[in-house]
Amino acid sequence: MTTMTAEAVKTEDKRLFYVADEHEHGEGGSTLLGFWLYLMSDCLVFAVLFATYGVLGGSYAAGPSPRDLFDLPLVAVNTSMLLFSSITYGFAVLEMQKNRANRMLLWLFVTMLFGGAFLGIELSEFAHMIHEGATPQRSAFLSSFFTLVGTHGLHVTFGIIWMITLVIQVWKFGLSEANKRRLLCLSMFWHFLDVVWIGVFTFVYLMGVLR
Amino acid sequence: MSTDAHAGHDLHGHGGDHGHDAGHPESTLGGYLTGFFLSVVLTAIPFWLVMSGALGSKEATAVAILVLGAVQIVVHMVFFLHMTPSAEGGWTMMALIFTIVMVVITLTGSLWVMYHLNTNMMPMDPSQLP
Amino acid sequence: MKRFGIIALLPILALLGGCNAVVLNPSGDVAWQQRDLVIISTILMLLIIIPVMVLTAVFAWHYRQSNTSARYEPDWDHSTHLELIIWAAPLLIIICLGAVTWMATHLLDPFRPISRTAPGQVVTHTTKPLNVDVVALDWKWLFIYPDYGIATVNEMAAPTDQPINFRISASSVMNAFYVPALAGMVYAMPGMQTQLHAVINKPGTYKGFSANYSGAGFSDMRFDFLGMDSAGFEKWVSDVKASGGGTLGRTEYLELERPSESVPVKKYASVDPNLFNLIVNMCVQPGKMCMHEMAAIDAKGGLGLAGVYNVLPLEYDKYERRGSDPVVKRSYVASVCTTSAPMGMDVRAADATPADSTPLVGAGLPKPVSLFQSFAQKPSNS
Amino acid sequence: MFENFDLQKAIFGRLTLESIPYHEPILVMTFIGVAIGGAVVLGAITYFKLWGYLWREWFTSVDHKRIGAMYIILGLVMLLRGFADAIMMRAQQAVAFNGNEGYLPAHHFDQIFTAHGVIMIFFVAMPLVTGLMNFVVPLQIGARDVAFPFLNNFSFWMTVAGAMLVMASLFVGEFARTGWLAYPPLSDYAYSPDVGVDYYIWALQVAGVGTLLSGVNLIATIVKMRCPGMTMMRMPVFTWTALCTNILIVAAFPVLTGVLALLSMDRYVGTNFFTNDFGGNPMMYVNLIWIWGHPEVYILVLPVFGVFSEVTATFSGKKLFGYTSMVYATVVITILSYLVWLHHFFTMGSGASVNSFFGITTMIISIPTGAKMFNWLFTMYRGRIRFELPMMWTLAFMLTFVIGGMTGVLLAVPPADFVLHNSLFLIAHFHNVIIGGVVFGSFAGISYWFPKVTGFKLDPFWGKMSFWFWVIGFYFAFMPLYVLGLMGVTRRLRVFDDPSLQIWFVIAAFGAFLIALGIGSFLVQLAVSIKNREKLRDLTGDPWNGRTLEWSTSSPPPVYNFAFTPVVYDNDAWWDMKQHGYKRPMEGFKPIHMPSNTGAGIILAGLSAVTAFALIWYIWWLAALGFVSLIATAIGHTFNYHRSFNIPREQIVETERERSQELLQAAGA
Repeated sequence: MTTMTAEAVKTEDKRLFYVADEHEHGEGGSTLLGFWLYLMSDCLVFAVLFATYGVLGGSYAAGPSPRDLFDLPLVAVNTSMLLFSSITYGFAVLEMQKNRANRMLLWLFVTMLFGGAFLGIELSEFAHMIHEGATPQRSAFLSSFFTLVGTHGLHVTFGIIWMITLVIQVWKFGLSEANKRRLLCLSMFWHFLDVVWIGVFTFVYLMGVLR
Repeated sequence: MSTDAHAGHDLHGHGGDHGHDAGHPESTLGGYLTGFFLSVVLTAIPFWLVMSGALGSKEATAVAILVLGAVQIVVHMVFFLHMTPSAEGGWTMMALIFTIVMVVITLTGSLWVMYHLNTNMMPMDPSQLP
Repeated sequence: MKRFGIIALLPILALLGGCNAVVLNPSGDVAWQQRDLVIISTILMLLIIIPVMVLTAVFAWHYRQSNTSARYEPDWDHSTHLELIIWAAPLLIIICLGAVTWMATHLLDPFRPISRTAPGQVVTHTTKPLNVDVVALDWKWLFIYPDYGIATVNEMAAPTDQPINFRISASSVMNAFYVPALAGMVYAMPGMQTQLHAVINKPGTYKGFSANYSGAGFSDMRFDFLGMDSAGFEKWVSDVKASGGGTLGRTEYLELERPSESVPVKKYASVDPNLFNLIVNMCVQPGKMCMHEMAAIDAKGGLGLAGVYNVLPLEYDKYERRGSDPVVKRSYVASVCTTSAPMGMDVRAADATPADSTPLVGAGLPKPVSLFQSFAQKPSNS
Repeated sequence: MFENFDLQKAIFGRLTLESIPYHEPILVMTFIGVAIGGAVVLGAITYFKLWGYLWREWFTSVDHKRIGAMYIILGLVMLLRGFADAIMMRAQQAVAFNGNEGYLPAHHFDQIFTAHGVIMIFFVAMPLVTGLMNFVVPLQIGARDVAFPFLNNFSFWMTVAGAMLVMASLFVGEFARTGWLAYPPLSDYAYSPDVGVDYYIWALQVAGVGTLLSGVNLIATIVKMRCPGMTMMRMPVFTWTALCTNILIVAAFPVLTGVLALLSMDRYVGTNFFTNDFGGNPMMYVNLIWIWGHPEVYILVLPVFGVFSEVTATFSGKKLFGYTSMVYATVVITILSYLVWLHHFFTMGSGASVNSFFGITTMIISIPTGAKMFNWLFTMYRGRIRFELPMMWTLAFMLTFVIGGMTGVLLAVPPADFVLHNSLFLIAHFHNVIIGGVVFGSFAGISYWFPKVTGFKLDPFWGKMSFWFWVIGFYFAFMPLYVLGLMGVTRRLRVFDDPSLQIWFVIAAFGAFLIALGIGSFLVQLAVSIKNREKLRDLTGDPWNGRTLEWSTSSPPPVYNFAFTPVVYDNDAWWDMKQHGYKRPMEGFKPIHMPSNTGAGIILAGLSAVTAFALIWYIWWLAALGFVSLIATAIGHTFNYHRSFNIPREQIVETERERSQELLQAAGA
């Protein structure tokens, strides 16, 4: 620090302590970083759920185990739905960068369809399990399974609600800066859910059937 | 660990303005398609491994699918989430690394602690009984 | 600042004066070693704490604004030597303390059988320990002496200089078993078994209690721990046997474990030898599946979809005992082939239902109704 | 199915007239007191026609300075509630001997210690430190507001909503009777079927959302909005500690959210995470909640470390000694605080290897903390120390905190913890660090930045009264608890059988009484200062001869903080400016773009509170309605495109001219 001060004294008269000609900077410069930080905190919510599943996932309470319940081909189909929705969202972002609002909306719509299909498959899987008596109340394993997978599903649901909101926004106000920023945030959210799903199908479904 | 890295890294400050330059990197069609192709492959292999039991031993399959899962996460991070060390002045990457550290601590810490608690205290072994 | 310093010291002086600070003057060898550790660590830390406190006072006084003769260097903000000392001094102390901690933690682990009953008194293979099984109930303590076949409530005795092996569990919620004069505390948790190994060296009556809050009757959840010479202990055992307290079997236990406060000392002349294991495995009530059985089934991959409705043997009677209803009413299958007659007991579920089911709800609140029940309830008003 | 339909239950859930504890005289008196007090306040606001002003200028404000001030007011109000609980406990424990049951039945006493802990941590300490960070950080980094001003307003009101829920539990239903961390199985539905734990869960969930978002907000602010020249290693230490604190918030609070969500699943849906049967594992809850719980302690204490750094440097008239090591110490503490959680349950039985690992990592934290202590010490060395109120609090902290630190390390030695855990020694320890650290630090911060917030200093006489009452009261209240802990007395006991303990409890109660006088003196200090505000006026904006940027602007700062964004060359930026002949720019002003106020935050938080209340009382229709309105309002808010405005040039010119006059007046006086 001392050398810095000495150097500073020499250049003293050149020092300007304020920005004289400040140019206007747009809003939302921090939004993407802020949203990323939120996603990181969401990661930790999932970490808690994964840890709980890791600890309780073997407590079947003399009830069914993953092998009795999980239908891997169905999970594979479900996974592909999410993957397709990812790439279609990617296409939407590409159209957005080219400022083609209508095409963007089309891809967003396709993404919603895939997202909806994912949710539908997941709900039917849950319904099937509950119908067979494997309810979340049956054992600690099922409690943690339903909660972990259900929380992911809840995120997808909110993603779709958000997507609908953005469709209306873009339809009404066009691809404004604010809407582009929101689309990019949702893009992060959507791809983030993919990443969580990789953890789910690896750690819950595949490892569960292996166990 | 990650935060002290910022300390050295960011010595030049943000000079004048706040992240005009360091926004979201432009996405490309090629990037998305590569990512998609890789993740399809990386999803298909573990499903196939488990459903066919091709590797024989459970342990080997488990390790293989965990590794493939980790690789796929990296693929998604790079091609879909556009993680680069330079985005947002490195702060997103920093946050990610920090989060990974925290997630690892939470997961492994919990599993380690709970394993010890359970083996010490939970009735597990039937031979405990007279 | 002077005034301040003196006031800060007052309570410490009072502390040094000593009262019956049982933690600093315990009567069991384990607690004694733990006390030594408290003192050693404190002294190690005082090595750095006292200079810091003195320097704080001295600097604050010497460099006060009105003392213009003191040196003033407004830009002095770095000294590599000082910084080295600043980081190194606490580091050295922590290295010492860490080494002490590592050894002491392993040596004084409550799960580890003690290797000496007093300094120099090594425990040999021939030393026969006293086994005591402790159960924290709502809100009293049950002590089972498997070697003598007796049990007591809210009173425990042990012969001096003989290792005591505790196995500790609880019936409903978490408690902590703590006799400060004897050894450190260990949690007592339902469905789990913790251990404590200790020894009492001086005869006397010591206090024991729960150190983890467990509900309304927690404050009165105390017992007397009696340290006795071996003759006295034998006499105490025969007194218990002669007390005419009857047998503590499964039915009696289920009655005993119901919540009650400020329970007087009770003595049982005999006890079901299997009782503690049943308590730990939460299958005292006949017809319940024992935890270890469940663990064994789970280790083999559960009972599959066939076991889905097999929930009656799994549910503890907790709701009834606290006066609440389960969040979800389950459908039951009364029996299932794989777990018939667990542990060779005949299934007499109906007989074992405790008689008194007075609800324990708070402050005039009605019995709560849950999400899944609210529409299925019988109308109370309309 | 409709013959079973119960209309009253459908409409009111489990809320009945019986839920209002009118048969408990203490609560009825409290209610009457609160009702009268509330009526007086509301009446006064109505009489003076302040509602419009409060709504426009404060409740809907997105100005970080006002939100910061409101956080601190919230913290102080809740301090009164939390302290009322404390003094009731002290009184009960001082009399409940020799068969005397005291005046509190178990049902009431158990709620009181739970509420005391929850309120003091979540609704006193958290708002105080968040308020300080909110107010100070943007000023210190030369920014005009935080990164997300609306979110800031929303976070604040979510914290208020959580506090309101806890307060509501006093008069409608009851609070949890489980201890402040609500360990299952006791907190599970089977053993606590009443609304208490639900109040606990939802109050913390609602407030937790606010805390988390405010954490995200402040990180983004510090990362993105520093003024030119302010590199990471030129940030004031308070900003550094704020950054690390908020990183901890963002990393720790999700864990709390997660674990409480699991507990509420157990309670509402009947899952088996933490139950005794069906494979549940209550130890997992203990494990998870402490993964949040330990970093939480550092979330509270790191910002006040920052306060003490600022105060020590300012009042010693000296650069902070060892800035770099201070920063690294903060960062190291941030990381390490994640690796120590098990020391809160050494006695649970995880065995020697796990215990010693966590014991030793805990001890390692004391190394950077010790380094900080030495840094403050050597900042005073060769300084010119002015014993103003903030500095007095700092010295009291340094002398008190080392004792708490020492007992903390002692508790980190597992075998020592076996005899001290859950005892009053532990209680004395954490009050020693939380009062000696967080509370003293908050008071130091409040008295240090008060002139910046309001434009006038706090009255020194009553401040010193408050200081001495607090400090002496603290020693009287908590040193006896150390002694009692060594006598083997555990926490949360309502009655005692050993009469020899009574004297210590009486001394502790006396100490609590002194602290009450301290709090009273603080309130008098506020009143006297407001009355004498003209005499205490700070015209310079720099009443303490400060070192960091917040002192370069007027007191209180204009809504835009800085007419021109500052450029800094040193980590004591304002000191450096003063040394190098900084001249305030007088011309060339431009319109400043600022965010507009919005009522969306308070509405969203209100809806959250309603939803939470409905969930607590099983009023399902209201919960559904509240939740749907919540989502709808949030979506509706995205359609609000009137989020900012320009402060016209003339207004800035006028404000800056007034500032020049004040400066002239100050120079003349």
